[in-house]
Amino acid sequence: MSLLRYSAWRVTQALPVLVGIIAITFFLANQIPGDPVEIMLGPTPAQEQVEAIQAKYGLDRPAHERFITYLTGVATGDLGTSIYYDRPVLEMIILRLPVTLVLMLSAFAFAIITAIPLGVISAKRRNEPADHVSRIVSLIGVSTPSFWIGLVLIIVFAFHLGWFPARGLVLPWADPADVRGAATRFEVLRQAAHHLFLPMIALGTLQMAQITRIERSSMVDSLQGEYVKLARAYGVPESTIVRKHAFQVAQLPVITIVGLGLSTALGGAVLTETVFEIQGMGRLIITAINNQDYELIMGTTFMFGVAYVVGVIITDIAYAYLDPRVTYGDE
Amino acid sequence: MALGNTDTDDVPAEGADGPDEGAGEVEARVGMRYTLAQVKRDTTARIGIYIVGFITAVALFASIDYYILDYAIAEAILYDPESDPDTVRRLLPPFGMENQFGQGVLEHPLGTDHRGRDIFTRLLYGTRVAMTVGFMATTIGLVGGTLIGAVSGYYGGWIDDVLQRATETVYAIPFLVLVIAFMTAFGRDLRFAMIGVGITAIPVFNRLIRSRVVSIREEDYIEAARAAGVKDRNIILRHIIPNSFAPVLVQATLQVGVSILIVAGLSFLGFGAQPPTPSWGQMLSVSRGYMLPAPTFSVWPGLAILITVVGFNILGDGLQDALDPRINN
Amino acid sequence: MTEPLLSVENLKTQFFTEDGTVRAVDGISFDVHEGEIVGLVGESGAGKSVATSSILRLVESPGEVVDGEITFKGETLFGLEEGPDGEPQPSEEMLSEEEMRDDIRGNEIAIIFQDPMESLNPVFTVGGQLREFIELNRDLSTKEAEQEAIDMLREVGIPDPENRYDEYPHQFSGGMRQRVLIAMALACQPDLIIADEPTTALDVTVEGQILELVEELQEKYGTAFIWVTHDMSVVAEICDRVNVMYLGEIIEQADVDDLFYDTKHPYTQALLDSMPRPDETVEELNPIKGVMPEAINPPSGCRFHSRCPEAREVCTRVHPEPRTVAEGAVADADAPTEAAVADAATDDGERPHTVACVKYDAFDVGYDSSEPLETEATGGFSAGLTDTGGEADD
Amino acid sequence: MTDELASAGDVAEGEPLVEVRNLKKYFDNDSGLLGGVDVSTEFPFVERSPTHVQAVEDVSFDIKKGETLGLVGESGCGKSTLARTVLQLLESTDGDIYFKGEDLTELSGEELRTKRKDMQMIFQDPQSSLDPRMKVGPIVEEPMKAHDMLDEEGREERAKELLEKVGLDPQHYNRYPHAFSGGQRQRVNLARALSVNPDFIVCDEPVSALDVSIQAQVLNTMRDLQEEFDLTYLFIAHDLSVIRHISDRVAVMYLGQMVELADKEELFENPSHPYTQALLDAIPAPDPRAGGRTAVLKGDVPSPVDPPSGCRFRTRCPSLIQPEEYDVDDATWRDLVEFQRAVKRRAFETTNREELRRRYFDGDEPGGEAGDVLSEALGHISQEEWDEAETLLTESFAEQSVCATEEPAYEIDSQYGDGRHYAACHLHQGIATASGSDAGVNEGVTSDTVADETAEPAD
Repeated sequence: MSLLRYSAWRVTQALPVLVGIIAITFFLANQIPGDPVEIMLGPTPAQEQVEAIQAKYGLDRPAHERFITYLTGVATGDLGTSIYYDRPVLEMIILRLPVTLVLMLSAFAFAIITAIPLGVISAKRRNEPADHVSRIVSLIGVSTPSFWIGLVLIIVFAFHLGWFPARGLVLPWADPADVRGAATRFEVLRQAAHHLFLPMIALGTLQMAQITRIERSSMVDSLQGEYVKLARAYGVPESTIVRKHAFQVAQLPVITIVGLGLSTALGGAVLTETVFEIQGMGRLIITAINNQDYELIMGTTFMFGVAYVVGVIITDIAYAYLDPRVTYGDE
Repeated sequence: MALGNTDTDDVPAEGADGPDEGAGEVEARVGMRYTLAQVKRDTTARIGIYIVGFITAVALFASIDYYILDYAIAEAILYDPESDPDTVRRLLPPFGMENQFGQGVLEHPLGTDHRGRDIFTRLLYGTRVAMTVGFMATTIGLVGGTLIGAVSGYYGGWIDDVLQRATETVYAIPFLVLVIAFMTAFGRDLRFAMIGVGITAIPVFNRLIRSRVVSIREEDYIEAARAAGVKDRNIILRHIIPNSFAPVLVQATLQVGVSILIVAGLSFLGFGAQPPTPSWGQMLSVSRGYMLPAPTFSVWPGLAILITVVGFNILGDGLQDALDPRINN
Repeated sequence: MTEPLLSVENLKTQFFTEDGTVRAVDGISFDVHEGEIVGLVGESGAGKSVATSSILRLVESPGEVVDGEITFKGETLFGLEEGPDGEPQPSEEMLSEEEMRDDIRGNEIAIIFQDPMESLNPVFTVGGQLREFIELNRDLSTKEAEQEAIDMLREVGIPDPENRYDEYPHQFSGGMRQRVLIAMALACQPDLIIADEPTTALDVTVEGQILELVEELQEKYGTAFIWVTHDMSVVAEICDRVNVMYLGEIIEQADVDDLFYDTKHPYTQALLDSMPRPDETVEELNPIKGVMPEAINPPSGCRFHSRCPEAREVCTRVHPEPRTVAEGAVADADAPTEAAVADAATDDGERPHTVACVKYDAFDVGYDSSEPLETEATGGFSAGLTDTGGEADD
Repeated sequence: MTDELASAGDVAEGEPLVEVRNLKKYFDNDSGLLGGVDVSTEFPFVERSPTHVQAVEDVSFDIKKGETLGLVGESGCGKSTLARTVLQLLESTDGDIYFKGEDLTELSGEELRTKRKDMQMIFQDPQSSLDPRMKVGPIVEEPMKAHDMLDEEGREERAKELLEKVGLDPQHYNRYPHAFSGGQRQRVNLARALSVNPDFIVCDEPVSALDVSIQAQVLNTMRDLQEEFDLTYLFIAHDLSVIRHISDRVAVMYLGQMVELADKEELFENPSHPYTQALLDAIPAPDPRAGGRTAVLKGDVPSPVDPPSGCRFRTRCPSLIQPEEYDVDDATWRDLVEFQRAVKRRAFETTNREELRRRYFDGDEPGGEAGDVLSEALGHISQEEWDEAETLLTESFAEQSVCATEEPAYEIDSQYGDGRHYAACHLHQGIATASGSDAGVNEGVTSDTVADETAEPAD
């Protein structure tokens, strides 16, 4: 199987999961007590008004019919209309999704860039001081709530030291005209990085810690592989062994963990966006829930699911790329 | 540092070669007694036990004080302006407290919150919520995940496929979003938080149990039991479950920590324990409004969460080392 | 006689574990001459593999070479001298770690491991791995090394080597992978190849292919081999000279024909008697009684005495060092004349036949007058089978 | 104890206890909801292409009461699968298995479970065949418990007795398996299998994980027990020495099929299938003065997903039979076959006709029809058209042979003893006493037992 066909095959496999996500959110949204119409029109609306609204959003029809309608809608790219904002859900998401993606990607970049060296050093210098430090860092990393890290960072770096802003985010591709205090593209980028720094660390710490742990144990295993012994027996320098022979094999479990970490990180984004008052997908879904805006709830949850599934497929393909056994295996 | 000696997982079976390598070494150490002895020998695991034991004791104390004594002890020790002076007075004599009205024996060691309540007391009470939710959610995840994983792994085929797609779907929705949606649908109270977090733990245990079952099912001793004519039910009860126990125990320990983190996050967003029930996440949520004037207000509940979760994590790591069949002295 | 290629003197390797010191290799000595195949044979736990990794100084923690001297073509691979504080320290002549890596491992001494499935890195192409080792150990450019790798693959019988060069290990069968490992060893043009149970994991027909190939290539390149195995049949087929190991010691050392036809040590004899044979129907097997004791706590005196059918009281006290009991060609009283005839045919009749067993006159410790011992081996059918590893648990 | 254990079976000594007829076992490569679904580049972009491994293909044989039938073959030849299928631990794809006359393939789950009392199994890996979390006593008692034998005390007593019988100390009843060495664990396995007093035990490579000296101990014990408890063994091994020692009759498997079956002495002294011959030739003997091997089998075993037609061994067979349409001498024919296989394996790189002629045909190309084909193929090769050359040679030579067109199954005369000798090789076409190809019954063969009506292996 070629890599391309393998990828296509993975995408096909993901479809049932997406339908499942819609089913779950549809069911949950349906369960939400309270009448959205009431929220829109106040406690004593006129009967005609209610009926008009219900007809507009299809609320007068039975649940299974609405589910089918919704499903076909999703298939054609229509996620419905937000009751509260009275705007298409998709439009709202397109507005907010990039913010969350920027946050997520930078957090993962931070996590991977710090975790891999930490894990490798830890494995190579097992039971030496460097290893202990790295293990304590990762232990604390997996044990600390991300939002608390955010709060502490804000107190220290924003309030006391004043190095970074405490709230908000600037998108790197924003129009300089819309960004206060920025006249040039470079200024915008600088501000974006400036704003991004604290939330990135708050969100990325957990991932960093998890990846360090798995990188360490995976490297330890790999360094004991028979092929490493063989390389030593053929006089390959220790640095090459670590960098090449042991390293690539050791990345396979790491990739899996990165893929699984996406779900946690997306959830963490909700908290990070709250702490840093960033208007991303996380805030959107909290607002939607508070307003019982169930079209929006379904839409955003679905997008979270899509983001996760896409991420997992990418990691799967990366795995297949690194491990020849996956794609050539069934020949 | 204590982390030092946890790392015995990879001493290779040297000194032996040939087909019968290291007979009697791999899988050599079994049985509850051995496990406990091993855990006790492991410094890291011991620290984990102390932390978890301490937090559990505090949680028990807080529960007794809450349900049976109606806050009496806490208030006797630490003054709380919102408490009812009568209760305090009623309970004072047996405890031999000198103070007559309201004032606790200790000043506020960690200060008071925005409403003048003692932070230390509220932290102590927070353990109750954290531990209850942690244990209950883990139990729900464990039971649900074990059932699904065992059925899935043992029967295989389309049952496996359907169940695995379903749990994958649950996993695909970020934990926090799923629990929030769940609580919005069913009610913003602690019970639903527990159930919600429990549901998110199901895929984790399912994945673990299923892979265990699938690999144990291939072991020769399972086939030997089948060849001997042992009933399926007995094979599951007597061979598969006992042999899956170790990694599940480790995961469950870690999962308590994870659940505590998730519930703290929920409370922070206003979906966890509702006021006035003290919970760490909710304290953090409130503290956001006072970050400038009272930064320490944010620090204490966070540290409480950190220490508790660290406790569970190192206990889990220690157990893993102790139960690892690869350990070979 | 010429200088040996490799000379191992009194090598001791120990593992320092929580339960105590495991003396995996306990004072073994043997030589390997140019172009010969020397067998290192023994059952599991005999210390064969540890001995070979000690030669390349590749013993991993908690193991350590603690004593002995290893010389290879005049260079000291391992040697100790007394330090200023009286403690032994690495001698001056001993090669540094860098020298071992750059000049010895791969270039001069190559190794083939037992498990061809695990020895190749799964994420790199077979050719790439081969090329890397060639580049490292011979002064060839990448291009030349690649050509050499392809030629070598063809040489060891890999069909269609140009295309298979770019394939991954999982696309090769077990036998083919073992061929790749042989190609790897040969391509570096070493003078000595250590083959650690290279055919144990393979099927008989594949084993046959590999043995045939090795014999052919050995003739062509004249490389010396240390062939580690537990299989006496393989020894008989491929080795020139054999060292029999038991519990970390070499208990018998002889030319292959002497070993089989003029067997001296009771253990070697027992091993041969316990084997079923493919070429004749053996009605009754004579197993060696009991199990091998643990290396952590070996029996006193002769380590084999607890299982030896000829053990006497003196065997529990006296620890025999290997001694020459017969020059290669000397026909002993219990050696059939045909052995002597065959010996004459072997090229080197001068190599001594050494044995570590006190029953021979060379030891003169009063074996004959000693009381026969009641051991497991002299007991009944089930005796002794109970007295084993389980003890550690109580 | 011996009385209690005396065989309760209704099959007389020497009668077939187990009769396997045309047994097939296929494995699906893909399973599950989306298994076997593949993405394609054409509409509808998804296709289902299930493949299966033909692990056991049409195997028939008997196992007589009280004997040891050795089953030998290389890894992946299907011997373990066959053993498990005979015991119905794996569901058979097709064929029948009669145990004491009852067809196991038609029994329901519970009926089969009850039947397991009479047929037990011993596994290869002494490490993993005992539950590490169970003590030895309960392990031995488990089968008795499953079949409601005796009461608690009786079971314990019997377990201890059995431990002693297999050469262990009954005091070890309360120990965990890890406290035992490999050989001892294999003895525990024996005790467990014996606990329910079975008639038939399948031994799947029971000694191959053990050291030589321990191997002999276990083999001796197994023999003693067979005598004492009147057991019938199906003994699987890849080691011909062990097979020669323990078996009464020996069956040889190659790529899922049985290629030869005969009495031990007959099989080892008069091997009649080229594969058996190659196998025997390949094993080294513990004797430095033994002659070297004559010819080594080349190439790898083909994939069981798409096995060769006719005789499955034909792609590696040194004695491939010449098709009738060619008329070259035997030596030239062997050269042609050799060359065809060399092309298939791309074993050489030169395209020089002269050199190839020298290397494979002593400088002399054969004439006639075969020569024409060869000439054309050499032409292709000089053009670097490897695939064309391969196809041409394979289609003209290898696939024209009777070995490729017909499945062989013959009975030949035994030269040692008077047992039957089955050899699935077309070389015996002319001299065979009976052709097994019409399956089922054939009575033209003498046998010890007059009542022996069922056939020896046949397809």
